[in-house]
Amino acid sequence: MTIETSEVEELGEAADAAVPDDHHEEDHLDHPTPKQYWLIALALGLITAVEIAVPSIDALDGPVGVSLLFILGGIKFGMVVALFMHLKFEKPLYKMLFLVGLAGAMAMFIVVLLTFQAI
Amino acid sequence: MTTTAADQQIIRSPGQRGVWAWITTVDHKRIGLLYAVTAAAFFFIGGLEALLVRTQLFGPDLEVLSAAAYNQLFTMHGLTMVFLVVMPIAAAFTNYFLPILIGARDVAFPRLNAFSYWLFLLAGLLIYSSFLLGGAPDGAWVGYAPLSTQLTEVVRMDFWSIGLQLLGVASIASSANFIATVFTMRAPGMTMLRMPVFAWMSLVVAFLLIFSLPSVAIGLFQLFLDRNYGALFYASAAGGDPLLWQHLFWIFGHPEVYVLVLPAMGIVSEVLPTFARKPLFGYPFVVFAGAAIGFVGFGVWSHHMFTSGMGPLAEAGFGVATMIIAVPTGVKIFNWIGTLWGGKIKFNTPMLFSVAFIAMFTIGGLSGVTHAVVPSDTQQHDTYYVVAHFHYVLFGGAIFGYVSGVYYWFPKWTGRMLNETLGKIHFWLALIGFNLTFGPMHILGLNGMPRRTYRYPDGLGWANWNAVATIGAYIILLAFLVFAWNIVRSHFLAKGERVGNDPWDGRTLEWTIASPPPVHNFDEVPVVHSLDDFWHQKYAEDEEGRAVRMPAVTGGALTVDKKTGGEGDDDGEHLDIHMPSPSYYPALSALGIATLGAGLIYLPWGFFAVGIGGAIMLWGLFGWSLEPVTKEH
Amino acid sequence: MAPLVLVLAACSGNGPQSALEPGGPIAKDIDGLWDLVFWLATAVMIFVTILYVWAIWRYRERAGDESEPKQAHGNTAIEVGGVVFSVVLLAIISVPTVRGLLDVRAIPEGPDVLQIQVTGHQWWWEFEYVDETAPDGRTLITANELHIPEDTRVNLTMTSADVIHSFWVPTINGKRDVVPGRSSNLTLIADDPTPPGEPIPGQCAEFCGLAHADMRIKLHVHTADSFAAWVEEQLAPSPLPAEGTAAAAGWDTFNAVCTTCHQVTLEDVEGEVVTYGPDRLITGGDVEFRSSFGPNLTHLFSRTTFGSGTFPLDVAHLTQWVDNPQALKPMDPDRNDLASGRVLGMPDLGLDPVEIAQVVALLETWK
Amino acid sequence: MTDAAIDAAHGGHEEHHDVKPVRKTAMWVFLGSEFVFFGAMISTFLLYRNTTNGGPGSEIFDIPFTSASSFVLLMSSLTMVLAHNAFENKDMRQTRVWLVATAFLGATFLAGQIFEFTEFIHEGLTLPTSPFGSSFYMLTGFHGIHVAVGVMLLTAMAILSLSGRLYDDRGLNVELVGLYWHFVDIIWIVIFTVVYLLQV
Repeated sequence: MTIETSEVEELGEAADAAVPDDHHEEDHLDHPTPKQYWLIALALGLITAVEIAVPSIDALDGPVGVSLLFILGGIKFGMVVALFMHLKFEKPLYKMLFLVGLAGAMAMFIVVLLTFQAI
Repeated sequence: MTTTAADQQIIRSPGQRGVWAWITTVDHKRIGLLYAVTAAAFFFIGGLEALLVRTQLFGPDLEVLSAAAYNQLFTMHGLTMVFLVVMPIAAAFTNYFLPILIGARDVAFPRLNAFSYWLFLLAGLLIYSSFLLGGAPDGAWVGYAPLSTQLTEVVRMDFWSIGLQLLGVASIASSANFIATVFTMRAPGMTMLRMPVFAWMSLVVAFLLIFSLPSVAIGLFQLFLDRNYGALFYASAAGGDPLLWQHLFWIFGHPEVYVLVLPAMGIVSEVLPTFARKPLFGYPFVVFAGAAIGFVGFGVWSHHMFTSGMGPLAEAGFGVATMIIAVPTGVKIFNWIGTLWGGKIKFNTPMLFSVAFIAMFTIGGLSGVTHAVVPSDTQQHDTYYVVAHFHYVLFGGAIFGYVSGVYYWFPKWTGRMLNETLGKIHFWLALIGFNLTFGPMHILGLNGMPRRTYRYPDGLGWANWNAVATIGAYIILLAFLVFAWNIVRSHFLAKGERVGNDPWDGRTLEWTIASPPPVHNFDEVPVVHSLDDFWHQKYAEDEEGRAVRMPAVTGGALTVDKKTGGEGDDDGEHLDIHMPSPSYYPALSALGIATLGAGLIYLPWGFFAVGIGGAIMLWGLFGWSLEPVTKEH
Repeated sequence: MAPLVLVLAACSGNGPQSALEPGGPIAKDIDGLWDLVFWLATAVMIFVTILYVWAIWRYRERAGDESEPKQAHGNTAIEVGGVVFSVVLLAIISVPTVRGLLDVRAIPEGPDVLQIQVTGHQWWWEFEYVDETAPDGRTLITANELHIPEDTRVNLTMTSADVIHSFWVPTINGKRDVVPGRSSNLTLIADDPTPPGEPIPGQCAEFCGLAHADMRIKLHVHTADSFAAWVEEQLAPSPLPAEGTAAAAGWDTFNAVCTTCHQVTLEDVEGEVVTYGPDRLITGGDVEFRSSFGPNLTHLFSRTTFGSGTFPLDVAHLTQWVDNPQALKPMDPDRNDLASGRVLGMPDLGLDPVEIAQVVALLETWK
Repeated sequence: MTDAAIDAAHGGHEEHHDVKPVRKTAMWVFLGSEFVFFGAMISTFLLYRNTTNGGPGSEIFDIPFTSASSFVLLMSSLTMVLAHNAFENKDMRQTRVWLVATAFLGATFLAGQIFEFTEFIHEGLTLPTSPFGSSFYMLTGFHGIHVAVGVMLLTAMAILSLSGRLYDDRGLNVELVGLYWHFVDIIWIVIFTVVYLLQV
């Protein structure tokens, strides 16, 4: 997954922003406070509790439960990445690096599993 | 080089001599040269293997080599040329020139860079030590399971899996390094779209490696566990599926092809404008096309598996995706022709190789399109037609491109030119030998000759073309002996013509600095105003758009006259540049990891080596993270 | 380069294992597709070559010319045009590609389809004609030489007993991998019968280890009548040799040594039919394949070759083979492990010359 | 690792720049590539999820137990981010406390994993049992190795902080190790969902 052609301009800007010359202090902007971190952790714990409950609820058997688990897992994933890893507040370059890896790996391996008729 | 004054200021003394200086170097230029020399050595070994293979195939049913020896030699030829020659020669150019081309003094992580080299070298030596330890890997470079997991009591394929794993670690480290370098170390004004195409292609390659190598790493771990710990990933009797390996391998293996060829395309994109005395035609399109080739290259891996039974839907999808690759490739070719169009082309040796690159690569590209036609590919797959195709891409393509780069940048490396006459002899021998060797293989493949066969019977119409191909291979040997002599003569016998900074009237930043460059590359970090900045310092355009030479400007690095050369632009009076100090920890860490890997091959008693290697590795890594980057005064 | 390739292609005799000499409708379709792509690629090549050579020739540096060239930076219209042009060309070949792909991959069905199960072994082929049964229920099993009737759809269902192989007879169809644990299909349709003793050659196309080069295939195409005769002949058992002959002495050795791996179906003087040798089942996906460890030797001397189509079947070669098989074909029998089903070739049996002659005499009786 | 390289790029006499982008860029690149690494293992597991070769399958999972250890790992992300926060506020004592807490939670998770593996081996699921077993142990094992490396890094940092050698501009710094640690956590979020909860 290299850079999509249409993204190159954007990427250039992102990269330029990363040149140490520019005195970006954005690292320290808008981070959550410790109190907020505790609240985020609480939310993560609650979502986990719901996740654990899902397989034991008969009404949620089959595709509904599966999608629910994926959605809940996705929310947890996103919260940790965006807030604990601060990616929400980071330079577009880092977002690009991370998301290209994530999306690329998912796309490739979903195709692999499709060729095995495994999903 | 008159850097004496600067030497006293620069803490890491460039005057260090001897082996120790090379082992501890963290200078990207020295590391680049190490890559180049190592790759050259492996190139001759890999070439020798190819010659033995070709000799065996000279006629029907010859008995030059046994089947066992043949299988080891063709496997090692493939492994060597891909992982120990073309990748490192690309790494050599990238190491040496990427920082200079973007106006940096070194890569982002100089010690990590040294670590990558040493791990690469030790992994290569580890793989080759198998020849002395009971036989080299013999399962082809792709190591298809379950053939590669079949004989667990024979360690040959363990050398292959561990060696590749180590090479992968080295490549991931250097790729992360190059990506960080490009994104954070560019000189002021060097925007992404002012970067030379070679720098762009290096960036694309680094992305390709970083996102493809982990896939084969997992595959190799699985093979290793199957072979040594009874895991069942590829054991069909237990429900394992051998096709999984092919997916994990080719998710890496196909981008790998672009890893091998894109830097060569970058070099050609630097050489053509220089010798046509025109800017690269359609620079943004060439850059986008390179990135697009890399991007689409991740979606076509299964075209190596058209006969394996994935189902028609997947085959159709991957076939069409493969055809799409032809579009950006075509864009590149037409822009290169556009660069030549209306130029004033000087046919020096670097240019000859670049021109041949385009022609040979076009043939390889077009035969590649025929593979995308799935039914047709079921005839061509695993035949000499494929062998012909990828040699047109990787030899007539990549290697010609890198040879072009050697002739082009040799004066920058050594301060001396390579001999033009010898260069032209090399070129014509290489071109003729190459086409004699690989041209007939198209016909052999279409006429039904499978690859990886140690002998063939008479009566199938293959004998004559095989003989021609073998003769061609010896001509290639001759060509590269001339090349080697040219390098020895010019540099080691000091008979090459001495040149200044800018022998070719170049366009990019490397020609603004001394040949060879000082340790810190730039006395003053350049401020870049445009693509081909150096050219625009030297030439303006008149109303018709023709280049007009400007009077030499004074001041800084740009007081360079192409006739006299600016030897010693380094006045270094008040330089206070801190380059990173030499360190033996990267080499030590690499040694530890390689020892650990070697131990894994000979389990269980290899645990001894695993322990020692692990201890050395930890020592190296701790020393590395605790030592200061530059020595205190 | 393109003209050179063309000339090379034109003046080469293609040979009996060439994809360019199709002998059946499927190979002809593939060849037609190849022709389309080849000529399109050649046209592109010629076009590019003309542009390229012209640019190189016209714009070379000439002595005495001190002028500098115009600094053209690019032309978006040309770029877009080039992209559109190449996309159109690719669309032209992608349509027949997909259509041809579906044709090639279609598995033939119907009562007139000849069903053959193929098992790839290191390094030989085993063929079972599942619908051709003897009165006692035996199916027809043979090795390395495949016999099919002309103008008939033949469906190969294939798997492997060990590593990945690939079944390939280029003049009839493209190749298809033979993967352990999976079954794959390949359709064969041949236009014309082959002359007796001149089968169509093919071979394994996926690297499968030591003797990959010697894992060859011979395809005999019959008329309907001669195919029926061949089936009848093959289904009949070979004779158990009469007492007191050299062949009978050979049978004692054979039964003691060779039946460890090889199957043979024999009829004794009382008319009792017995199949000697190992019988095992290999699963390939959902399909089960009957197999043994070495080629079935019933009617061995009805074949033209042995050693997987590598050596002519005559007494001299066979004697050499029984004496020391690895001298003829590279194999690794020291690592055979029949218990786990791993067979890497025929071992040196350690027979003395008399025994060898007796065994060969026996084999000669199995015509 | 290389402030010198940055220095080098700008000449030593220029002002000292923020050096983090170099390292952070490399770290995000590394994490991006780790997705392919784990993606390959997760898809292998999905492929072999039901290939039990006659051995035990996913029915032997002890969901309540694994839920507890998942929760432990999730909370270690909280302590990690608090450590980073304290470090940003130059509160070394707090930083050390949270680093040690994170390492402790990580070690607890590892202990749980070792216990789980032991149980599974008792129930007859080993690496050579089945493709299911092979892919399960490989996936969770490699994740465990990542956690173990993280615990080692956290411990090393806690020790370094005692002598006041916990710098912002070293390869081994709180922010980078934090990124790595959170990454290991999000991979576990995926593994927990895909491997344990999705027992179809």
